Amino acid sequence: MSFVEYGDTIQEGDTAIVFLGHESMFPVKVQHGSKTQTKTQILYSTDISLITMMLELKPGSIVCESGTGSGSLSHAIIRTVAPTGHLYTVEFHQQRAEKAMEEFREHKVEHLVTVKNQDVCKNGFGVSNMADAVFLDIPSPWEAIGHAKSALKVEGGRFCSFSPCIEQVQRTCLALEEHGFTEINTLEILLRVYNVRTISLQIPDLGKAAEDNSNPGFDSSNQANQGVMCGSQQQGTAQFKSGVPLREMVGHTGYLTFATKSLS
Amino acid sequence: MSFVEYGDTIQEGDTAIVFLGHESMFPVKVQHGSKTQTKTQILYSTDISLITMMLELKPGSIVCESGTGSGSLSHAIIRTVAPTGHLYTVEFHQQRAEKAMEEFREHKVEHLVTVKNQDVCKNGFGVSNMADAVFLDIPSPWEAIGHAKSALKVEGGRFCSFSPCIEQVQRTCLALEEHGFTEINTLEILLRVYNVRTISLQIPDLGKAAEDNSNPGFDSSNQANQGVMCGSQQQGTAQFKSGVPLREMVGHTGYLTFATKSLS
Amino acid sequence: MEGSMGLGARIQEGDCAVLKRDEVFKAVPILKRRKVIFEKQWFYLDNAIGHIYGTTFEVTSGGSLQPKKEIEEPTTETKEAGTDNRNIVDDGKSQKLTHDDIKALKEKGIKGQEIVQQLIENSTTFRDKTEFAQDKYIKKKKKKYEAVITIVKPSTRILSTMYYAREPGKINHLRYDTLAQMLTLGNIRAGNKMIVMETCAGLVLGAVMERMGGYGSIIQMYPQGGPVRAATSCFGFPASFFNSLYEFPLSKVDSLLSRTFSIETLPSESEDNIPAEEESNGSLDEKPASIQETEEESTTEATMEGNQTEEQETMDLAAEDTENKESKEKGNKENIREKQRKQQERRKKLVEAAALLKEKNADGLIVAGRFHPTPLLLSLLEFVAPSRPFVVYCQYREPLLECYTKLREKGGVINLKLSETWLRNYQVLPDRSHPKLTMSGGGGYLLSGITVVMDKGKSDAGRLEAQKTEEPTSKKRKLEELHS
Amino acid sequence: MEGSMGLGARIQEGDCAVLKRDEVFKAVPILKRRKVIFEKQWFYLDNAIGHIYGTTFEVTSGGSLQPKKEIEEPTTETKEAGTDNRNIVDDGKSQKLTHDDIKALKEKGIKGQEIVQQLIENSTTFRDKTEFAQDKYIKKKKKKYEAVITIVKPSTRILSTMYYAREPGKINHLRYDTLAQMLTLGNIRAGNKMIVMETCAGLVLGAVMERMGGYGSIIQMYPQGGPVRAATSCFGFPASFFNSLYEFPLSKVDSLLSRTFSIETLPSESEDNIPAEEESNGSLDEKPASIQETEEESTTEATMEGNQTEEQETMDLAAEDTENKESKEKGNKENIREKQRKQQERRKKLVEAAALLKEKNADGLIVAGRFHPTPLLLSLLEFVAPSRPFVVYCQYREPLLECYTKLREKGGVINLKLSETWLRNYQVLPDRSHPKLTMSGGGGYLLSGITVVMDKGKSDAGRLEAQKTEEPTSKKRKLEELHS
Repeated sequence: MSFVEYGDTIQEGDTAIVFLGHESMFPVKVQHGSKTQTKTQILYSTDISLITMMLELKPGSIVCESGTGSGSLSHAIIRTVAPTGHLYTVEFHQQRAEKAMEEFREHKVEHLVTVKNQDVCKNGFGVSNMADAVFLDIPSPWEAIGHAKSALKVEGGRFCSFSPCIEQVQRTCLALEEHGFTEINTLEILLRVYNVRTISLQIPDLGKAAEDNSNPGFDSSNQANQGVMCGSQQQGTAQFKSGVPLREMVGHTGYLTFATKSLS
Repeated sequence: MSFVEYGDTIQEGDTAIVFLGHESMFPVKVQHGSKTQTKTQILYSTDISLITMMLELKPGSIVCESGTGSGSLSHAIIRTVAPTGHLYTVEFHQQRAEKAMEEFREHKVEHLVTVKNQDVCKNGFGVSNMADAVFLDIPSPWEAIGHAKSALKVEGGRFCSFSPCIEQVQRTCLALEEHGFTEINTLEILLRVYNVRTISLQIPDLGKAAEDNSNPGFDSSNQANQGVMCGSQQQGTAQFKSGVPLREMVGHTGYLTFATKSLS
Repeated sequence: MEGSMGLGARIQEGDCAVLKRDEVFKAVPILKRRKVIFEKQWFYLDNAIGHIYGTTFEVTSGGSLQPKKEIEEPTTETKEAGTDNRNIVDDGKSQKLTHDDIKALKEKGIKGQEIVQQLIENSTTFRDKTEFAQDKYIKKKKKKYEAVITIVKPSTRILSTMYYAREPGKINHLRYDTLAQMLTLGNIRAGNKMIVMETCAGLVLGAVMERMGGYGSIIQMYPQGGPVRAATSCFGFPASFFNSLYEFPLSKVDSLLSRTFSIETLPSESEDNIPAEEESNGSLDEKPASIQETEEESTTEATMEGNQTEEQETMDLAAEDTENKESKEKGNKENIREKQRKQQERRKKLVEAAALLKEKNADGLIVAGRFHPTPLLLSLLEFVAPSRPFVVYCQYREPLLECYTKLREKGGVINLKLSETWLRNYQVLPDRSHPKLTMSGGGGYLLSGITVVMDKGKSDAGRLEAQKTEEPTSKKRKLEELHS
Repeated sequence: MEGSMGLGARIQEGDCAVLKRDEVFKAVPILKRRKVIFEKQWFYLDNAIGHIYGTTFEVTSGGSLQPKKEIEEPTTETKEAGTDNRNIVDDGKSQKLTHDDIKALKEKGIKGQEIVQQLIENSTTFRDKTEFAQDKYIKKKKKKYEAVITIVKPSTRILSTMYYAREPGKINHLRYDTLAQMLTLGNIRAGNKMIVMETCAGLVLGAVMERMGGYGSIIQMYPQGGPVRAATSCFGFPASFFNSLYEFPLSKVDSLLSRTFSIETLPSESEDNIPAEEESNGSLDEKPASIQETEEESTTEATMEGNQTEEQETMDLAAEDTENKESKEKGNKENIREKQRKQQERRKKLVEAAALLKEKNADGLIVAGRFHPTPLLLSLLEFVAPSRPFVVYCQYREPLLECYTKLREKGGVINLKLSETWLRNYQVLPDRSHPKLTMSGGGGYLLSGITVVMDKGKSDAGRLEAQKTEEPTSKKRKLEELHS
């Protein structure tokens, strides 16, 4: 089963997702006689979703990316721009670049991607006036804005930089403005997951007297109302379904700075 | 009715809250023959709550504050430290300092507060080694850290700075560290209010056949389940109570940087 | 390559385009001799035709558009800044120009940029303001007096942002970042066979179509009244995209599932099942018949305006509006023949849609809109192959709690996840960066999951999911170390 | 002035204090010859007695505490930094010191600071790391090998942070910022007459007491099993604070409201109504009888440890635990007399509490805990004067939706508001500032409102509140201008 199309059965060499219960799954390569291995940390799917839409990626888009990193975004981009688009991805770290190339071959998407092992801040993306979109996830994105601009089509295109720290964002925004980018917009997106649980809350014993209406605190309609208490109510407890936030959530991944290269 | 204790009836000169419906109320001075006036923009109650607790304010606390601004935090502080504490508030803008003094007199809390019209960055708070807590809401808090430190008791105390911009926070944190403050902690708190509404959602017409179980998509238990649909269900709609977030909410007021002056 | 073609293109008559001013968008058809009102300015688009998408125009006298030259910053001589706002007393008398003065300037045909400059020179407090306050002042005045618009190509990004800002009610308050999650969670991509059930003005459908790029097939399920595609038409998709778009009425879902469905049961009611523009969409009825007539700007109108272009005719199976007008021009007989041909075509596509659904091998299901999601999910998931994603959007959390419970009871799904996203916009400016002062209170809720083969899934998945597992702490710790 | 007294004070035997290391807190009583385990270190507090609160100690050999001198930064010679992590391959062999080596160093009595220095010198990759990575390394190792603790005075800030971090289950996941909102929404201040009904280990009660500073009165409502005050006792309040603290059993609320309540109906069941330490608090039972014995550290134990101090005796009306122990020491006769005296006192206070409630003029109501809030609110609001605030905390949103609806139906309340707060912590460091990578998923929900005179309120308030008013946009616009 390829990364860019669905198949019906699990086959040798496929990467499958092993589902280990709620909130815990990981991809494994289906291979006879090999132990399953977990992958390295990846960019969050929540961010990837927003990046993909805000960069206006679709089948046929030409995209430049740096760094390749674990390749999680690369794979998402390739899936989106297939079958007619292309990804140029630049990785500074040699081992990672090689690993990524290997993975692209393994996932049979090597025709959709070109990997370069170079420093994007110095050497750029190796393409010029070709890209519909540029994505940066590097320590000093502001040093690569010029290269991003020249990689984008003359008519313009979209830009995104992912940075964990606000200082990186500040420098990047300045550089974007200097290079004439417009629609400069910094966003942050966070995912809040709710566990769906059945909760029982105890009904307090206020010592309600047998003769109910002797209690001046309750008007007569009150008794009827208590019956409507959402969910079933049995033996001194009220039950209901609740969406309970996780105790801890991801509080920050990075800032996403988007911009448009305008027609100049 | 004083700002620091409850009274039973509305009296001439009182400040009352006029309630105009959900989410819309404002304080007015009760005065015969005068038109009601709205007050200036105030620091958010959500922030004030956190500031009060994290500064460990309580009856008897000695607090320094600058600037006084609209006096909204001043009033909250006074209410908390009464009847035995004191607030020293420093305001740079002369008009505002005078206005604040006037209000404190009007609200009969002038014995609990001292207002000074000076530049806190240059002249400090006018007290030394007396305060349990210092609060800053000024454009360049980092310039007043030294004064904050000397205003605090020798044994130590708590510090808070409220700043809208992250650059102010960065400089303030550096200055706090240079002056030996510990437990430096920057927080942000946002209030999310829910409207409680009764919502009706339409049940889609899937053309369910008369003989229900002929439909292979529904197992037999399904029919029963649909009856339990939370809330009442009538005539093709499902009704339920929902907590609906406001369409827009306050997205930022300021960063709160807390710190402790330790025993040195 | 559709993507690369999209950008360098020139603005052509009949295109679906988007007007942009600052962060405000409006979708319009490019038509000649048609007055457009946008952000309190009126103008004609005639002069825009032939320019490249992305061009910025200035509105000049008579409402004609002129490509704008480089934006000049106000001359620095006037930018003499004070150090703080101490001495500024706002008495409302700081501007020496009166309303009438400004009106006179405008009538003289003085351009917006010059008016702003004049305002600065006639402000008694401008020099005393801090640089920050000066910038703010200029920006505010510019916005008020300069009439500059950019014409851009539509996209999911632009249209979803536009709808959320201008007409959230029409898209059930589906925020753009939530839509972005849906597209990724639904694994929308070229070659898919997707089932879409939405009542979000066709925005979700359009987003799915854009992401599939004309490859694969889409079956749009629709309620009584027909599918709504007001927003879909704003995307300006090529005609070919509509060849593999099918419709199927919700009211026939149960009979299809119970195998009692046949095309023969439909004929008498085929009129009911005609796809049509949203009936509740008031703007259609209010639209003037003549395209020369000026149309009032309203915040409740962001849908593609004007009549359908040639290109879109094939998709627009029942633009009764258009047909009615045409019937006046054409002979009655011809009209009937045309109607029959269309009906035939419609029936053919319906049969194809039914056949596609019956295969029960769709690659995913997307549900969004005003209907209670539970019955939709329970039925429509039957058409989805195992190991495929589904996503349901609802503006409210409570129905999804119920939907979650019902799906869990029924089985055949794993990895059920109820979530929402928080979106924060930032102001990033030298020495004054902070989150924007207002933010969206909520973007709606999503329930997503993956289908599994029923007999296996029922027992295993149920058992596994029953374990209350929060995100493992060890994983997060690792993360913390990586980033901090 | 209580506030100013609190800070310069010296640590005394019998005090309630808090141990602090980095951001971790633990409440302990200051006792001699008692082994304390905190953050995997054990030590005795004997040497801390006499030092000023806020003093930082180092744990030295034999577990004795020594005031720590100025913290030295590692010598700068070793801080030779690489420019990026390009050449670092983590093979797990970069540290030349083995576990046994480190153990040997420790056994030699080498201090933590020196061990860290040794680790740096024996790391083959330290010099190649970036300065950022070096800092991280040092911090991590320091934390592991340096045993430094600070002893501070308890406060609502400290105790609410501690409980939320260590034992959120005991306080129904009430996050500290949510507690802060409750105190402000409830307008807690000196001189109030407050009704508090909580099952949050007494933390909410303690917070209210701190904020009232011993002025005014508090009636704590309690369910079967008696009021829980494990956290309250951690505040170390002076005895005088407890003079105006009253308890009243929930089970007598209805009879009090129906005026059928009398103290005579109580005697036979008075034992049931004895305030006691939380029954479900397992740590109490597990506690060793002898205070010399070492106690196991557990994350589920943050409550005030050890027996009650003299000062707290008056408050601790039924520390059965303590009484049992005492009974072994004292004669049986004496014990009975003591018991009778206490029972008498208890009954006297109960009568006073009933009288206070009957006045129906409380200044506010605070509800927090594991009970369904609706019946509590409907009954307890009867005791509150008009024009006073009330606040209800619940970990879940759904019961508050219902509570909101019921209160609205009943009337007598205005300004009902259902809310939650988001709390974000930031890392602020030169060139690497960002929100912390993990955040709390939720701090619980609050429903707040203001009581009004019933007959008036019913019609007016109901009508006004029925209007669906979101926050006015104009107000927010103004804000945006003010800040941006």
